Amino acid sequence: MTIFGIPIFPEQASTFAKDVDALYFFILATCALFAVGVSIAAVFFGIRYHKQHDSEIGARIEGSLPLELLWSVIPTIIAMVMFGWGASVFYHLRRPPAEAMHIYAVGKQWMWKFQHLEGQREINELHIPAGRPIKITISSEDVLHSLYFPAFRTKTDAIPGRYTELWFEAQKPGQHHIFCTEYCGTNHSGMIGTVTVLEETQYQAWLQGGGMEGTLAQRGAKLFNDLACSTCHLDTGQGRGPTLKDIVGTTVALQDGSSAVVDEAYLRESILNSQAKIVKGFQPLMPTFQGLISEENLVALIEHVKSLSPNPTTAAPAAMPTPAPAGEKK
Amino acid sequence: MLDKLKIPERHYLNNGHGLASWLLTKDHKRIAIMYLISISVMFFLGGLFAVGIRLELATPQGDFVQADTYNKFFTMHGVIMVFFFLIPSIPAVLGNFLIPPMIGAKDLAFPRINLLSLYIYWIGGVFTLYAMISGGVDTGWTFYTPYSATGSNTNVVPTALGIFIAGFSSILTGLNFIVTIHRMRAPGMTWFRLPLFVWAHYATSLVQVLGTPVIAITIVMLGVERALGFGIFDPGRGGDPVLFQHLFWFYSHPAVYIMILPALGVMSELVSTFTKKTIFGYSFVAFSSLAIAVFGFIVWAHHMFVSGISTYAAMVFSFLSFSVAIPSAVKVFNWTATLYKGAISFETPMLYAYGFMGLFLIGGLTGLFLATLGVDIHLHDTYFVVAHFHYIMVGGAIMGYLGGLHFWWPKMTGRMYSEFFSRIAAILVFVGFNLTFFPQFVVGYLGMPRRYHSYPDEMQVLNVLSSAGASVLGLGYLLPVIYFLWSLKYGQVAGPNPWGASGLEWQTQSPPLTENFLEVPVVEHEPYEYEHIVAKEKHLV
Amino acid sequence: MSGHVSPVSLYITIFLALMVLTAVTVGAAFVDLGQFNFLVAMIIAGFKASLVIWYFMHVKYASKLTKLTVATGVFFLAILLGLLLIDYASKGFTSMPMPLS
Amino acid sequence: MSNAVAHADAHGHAHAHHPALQHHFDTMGQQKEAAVVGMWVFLLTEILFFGGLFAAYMIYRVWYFDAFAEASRSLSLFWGGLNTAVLIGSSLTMAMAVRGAQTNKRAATVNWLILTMILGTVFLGVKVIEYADKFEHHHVPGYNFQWAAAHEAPAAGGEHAAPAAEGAAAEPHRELALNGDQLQLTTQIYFSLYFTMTGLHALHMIIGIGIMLVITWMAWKGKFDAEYYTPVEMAGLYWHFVDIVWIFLFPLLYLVERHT
Repeated sequence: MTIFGIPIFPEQASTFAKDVDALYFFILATCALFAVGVSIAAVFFGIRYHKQHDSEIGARIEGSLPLELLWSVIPTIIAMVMFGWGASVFYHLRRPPAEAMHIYAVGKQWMWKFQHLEGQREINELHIPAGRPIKITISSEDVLHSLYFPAFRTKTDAIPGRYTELWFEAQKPGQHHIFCTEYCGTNHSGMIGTVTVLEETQYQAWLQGGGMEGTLAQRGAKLFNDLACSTCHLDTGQGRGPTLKDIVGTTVALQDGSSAVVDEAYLRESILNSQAKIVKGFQPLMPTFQGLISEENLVALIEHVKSLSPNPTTAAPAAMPTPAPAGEKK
Repeated sequence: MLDKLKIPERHYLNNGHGLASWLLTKDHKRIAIMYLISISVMFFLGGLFAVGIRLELATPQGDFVQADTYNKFFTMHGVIMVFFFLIPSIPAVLGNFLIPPMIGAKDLAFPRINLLSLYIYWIGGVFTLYAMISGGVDTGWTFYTPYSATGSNTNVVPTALGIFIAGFSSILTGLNFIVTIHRMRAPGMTWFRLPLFVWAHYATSLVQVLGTPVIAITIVMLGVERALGFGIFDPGRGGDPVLFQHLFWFYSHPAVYIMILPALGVMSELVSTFTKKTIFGYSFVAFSSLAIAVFGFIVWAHHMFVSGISTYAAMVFSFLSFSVAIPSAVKVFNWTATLYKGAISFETPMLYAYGFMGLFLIGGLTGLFLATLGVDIHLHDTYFVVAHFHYIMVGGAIMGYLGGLHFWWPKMTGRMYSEFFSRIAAILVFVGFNLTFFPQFVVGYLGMPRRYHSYPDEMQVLNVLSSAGASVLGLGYLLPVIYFLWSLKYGQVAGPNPWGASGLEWQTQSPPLTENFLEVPVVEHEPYEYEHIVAKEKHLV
Repeated sequence: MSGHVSPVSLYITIFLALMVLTAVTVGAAFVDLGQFNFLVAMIIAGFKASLVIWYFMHVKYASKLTKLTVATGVFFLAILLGLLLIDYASKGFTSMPMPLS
Repeated sequence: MSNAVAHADAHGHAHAHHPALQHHFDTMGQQKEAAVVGMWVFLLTEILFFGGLFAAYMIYRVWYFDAFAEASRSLSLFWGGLNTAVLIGSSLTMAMAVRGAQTNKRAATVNWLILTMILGTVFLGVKVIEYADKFEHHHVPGYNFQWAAAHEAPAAGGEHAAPAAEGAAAEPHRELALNGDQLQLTTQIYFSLYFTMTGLHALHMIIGIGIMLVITWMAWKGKFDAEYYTPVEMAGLYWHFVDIVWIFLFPLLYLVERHT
């Protein structure tokens, strides 16, 4: 729902979103009733009993027990109604149906890694079928995170060393936000993504590795961002990974003292098995992408890195204009 | 009637001059003035970080500062505002100054401990400022492990030490008030003749004394884990980060009642004085303060509904959390009932009182959303929560603090401030506050998470509205500094009782003597009786 | 005016009682009571603590307010431990899944 | 805290009241009562301060009972028991010191106070011995903590002559639910709590002995009499509290499971 183009209410994308919103509006209505009632009473008394002359004093009213009981008991009853309704919605939110489709999510400092049972793995991206309940089992590799789908009205913390879970059922196709809502360090606000709800048939097609559009290097650039490589490999080199600007063809010193020429084989190995050759002065933080990206995505990524070195000392001249700087946000 | 009044020759301000007479004073009033200056400095420091936050959030990409600088901004904003402004503000300034004269005592029970509390506050402040200057800390004011123990490489230990030390300042103030209120009331001052300001501070002191030690030990455990490599909360060695949250919130939820209860006490005084009428349901309002203090200790896990506590525990804490809402509602209803058939006048303190009632009402009621389990799953750690607690702390505690300051300024300094500018400031604060924080409710329900320096584009308009409101609010806070300082020199002489108030502190000269009363007062009247006040004024004039 | 002066004999008996109770608690630890070891140890420790509070710290002769203060401390400690247990017990005290299990 | 430091200010008041009566109190009774209540409110905060540690101990003891049992067995029951006796003794001597001040016997007060301080120092000495033993066995978390070594110790136990009383790995154990690697991790939680609890307790002992030094000096200067002995009583209350903390720490840390 939007006013003058400004969204003021989130989409109800999951089945229980409307239950949460109904409860929200009930509480909103009762609170508005109380707030308006008290405000009107206060303003009216303020005007009606305004002090006429200086030494006037108010009437001597000590209090009244029935009135006190009235505005203690009634709020208690309303509070119990709110509690009961809230508890039932919560109970529904926290009990995933047995036949729910299972997805694993792992929070790692500043990216969400989703693992489908069929083997497909995604970073900061989640493709799910509409109309089927989905249970996500969440854990964390380092600090506390919290997987939050505003459009589905549900979130759960990711605790290192323990599994927590949430479930939802998306009603119709669409794209919605994924946020991390438990403060987790420098790039906490970059730990976001989009969940794409697809029709059942589209989802099956996607599972088989759907096609991508645009030139190889441009697709590589998009993948470079989607897979959150940009969060560590900054052009300035200050990131947690080495800069990838103008490195093709050069030799880099490695942690174990040896050195290696940066060519396609080196790039391919560093992506698939990132622990093999660690550049001197960097931590072995990079996740391995083995089985995470298909062959053509791998080639697209390598093309993108090559396009970052417009005049490589050895390899073939790059034809592509350098894409937008790697660090921009989606 | 105030024409030919003069500042009395002898009072606590000119009873001894020079730095030593201030730094080594045992007079609770001078300690209160030093606290006033210290927390005002801390308030504007915290405010600067708030300005940084609002500027950063004016644009979706968040390009005013880098991500980690922004993280340090909101962490320092939180730490300074919570531990160095809100918790000490009303108890240490107004409570310190007014509780002895209100109950007819010469001073607090332990004057030297009162001074020690001030020095401990300063030392804690120095530690936190050192941490701020030498690189800041970026864990958020909640210091959740494992990020604060192993993840962050910023000054966590110095800041934690600063808060640990400042906690003792809060404990000592609470201890002083409890013993004073129990053992040093003037003859005739029974418990049910105590002003409600004193009841509220008694309840606050209970919370300060019972809650603060638990965060002290939590900080010790965090410091020991981070500095010495111990493994109490370390998940790698089987520790439980959720246990840290339990121990942290066991203090930090009652801490929000340390911040709001004194303001509720100030409110009862303002509403009664400016309606010239006794408080409606005195004993209910008094006991509601105690109820808030005690219930505050059994509700803490409503901050942890999504952080891995069991479904059963979430339901128990959600049920208990509603028990705290009832006493707050009772207070608001009793204030409204006090207005009925009163002789209401709208001087500045009353404007702040009206503003407080409106904002505290919204703040309190939005708490119901967060206590309700079904909605809290969606709202936890979003800007809805930020708006809720700012409505309570800024709309409640700061409006109450400013209302109290404007009400007792003539008693503390003997001079009146300019009524015109102070009314403008009150309205500015009210309008600026609502413009700043109401949009945050909406953007919160949209799902904008807390502590984000960049957000999706569609949420920009609401954030820009909020940033605009923040500048109006900032201006509203600057004005009082100006006309208060101006009033010290040029303010009209206030005389003992400019507002015709009924408290015992209004029956001595202003500014009061060092020993508050020439001879120990004997109390015969009920707390809020204005009949004999007016009679005395007629006899005076 | 001065507080209650207890006879030296009272102090000696309390001291001996504490020493005996220490021996008892050590002895009890060597007896396999299963679940109740912890409970027995805490009951003995609690009893020893109340002896010290009641007689050594003169709370027996102190004002009602002092007694109330002692009770408040214990009550709020019970709130902390009790409500904490509500969460951990309802999770069946399952510990963190050990990485190497 | 220093509120137990003597209330008697140097310049005695001229009027008939006892020199130690503060200006803002009406009678000595009111002043002493305020001091007692104030001290107990402070001890309230100490109860909750150590309460936070007990809460953490309670949860982890249930979670990793075997680690706690094994680690607790590695503590020497002899030193623990001796320390408990020493501290209960110092409680007695402290009570006698307060009684001495109440009955206006200056020499007795000073002697009992000195005896209390001696016992307190003995307690700290025993703690130093125990800590040294922990460092020697690498049982200090964060300081190359090795638990597994203690298991192999029976085999290699012969040659390194650990003091006989140190029963780390001698007795036979029952079947454990946690294997060696898990013990290496979870016993670190026990020892983290052990060092935090006993370390804080020892720090409170040191503060207590510091306070008693000041009180002894004041008693020696004859500042106390039957009418005004509040500082001695406050030091007594503080000391008895520190003893009560140890009364709970001893069974919690040393007697987790001694009966296998």
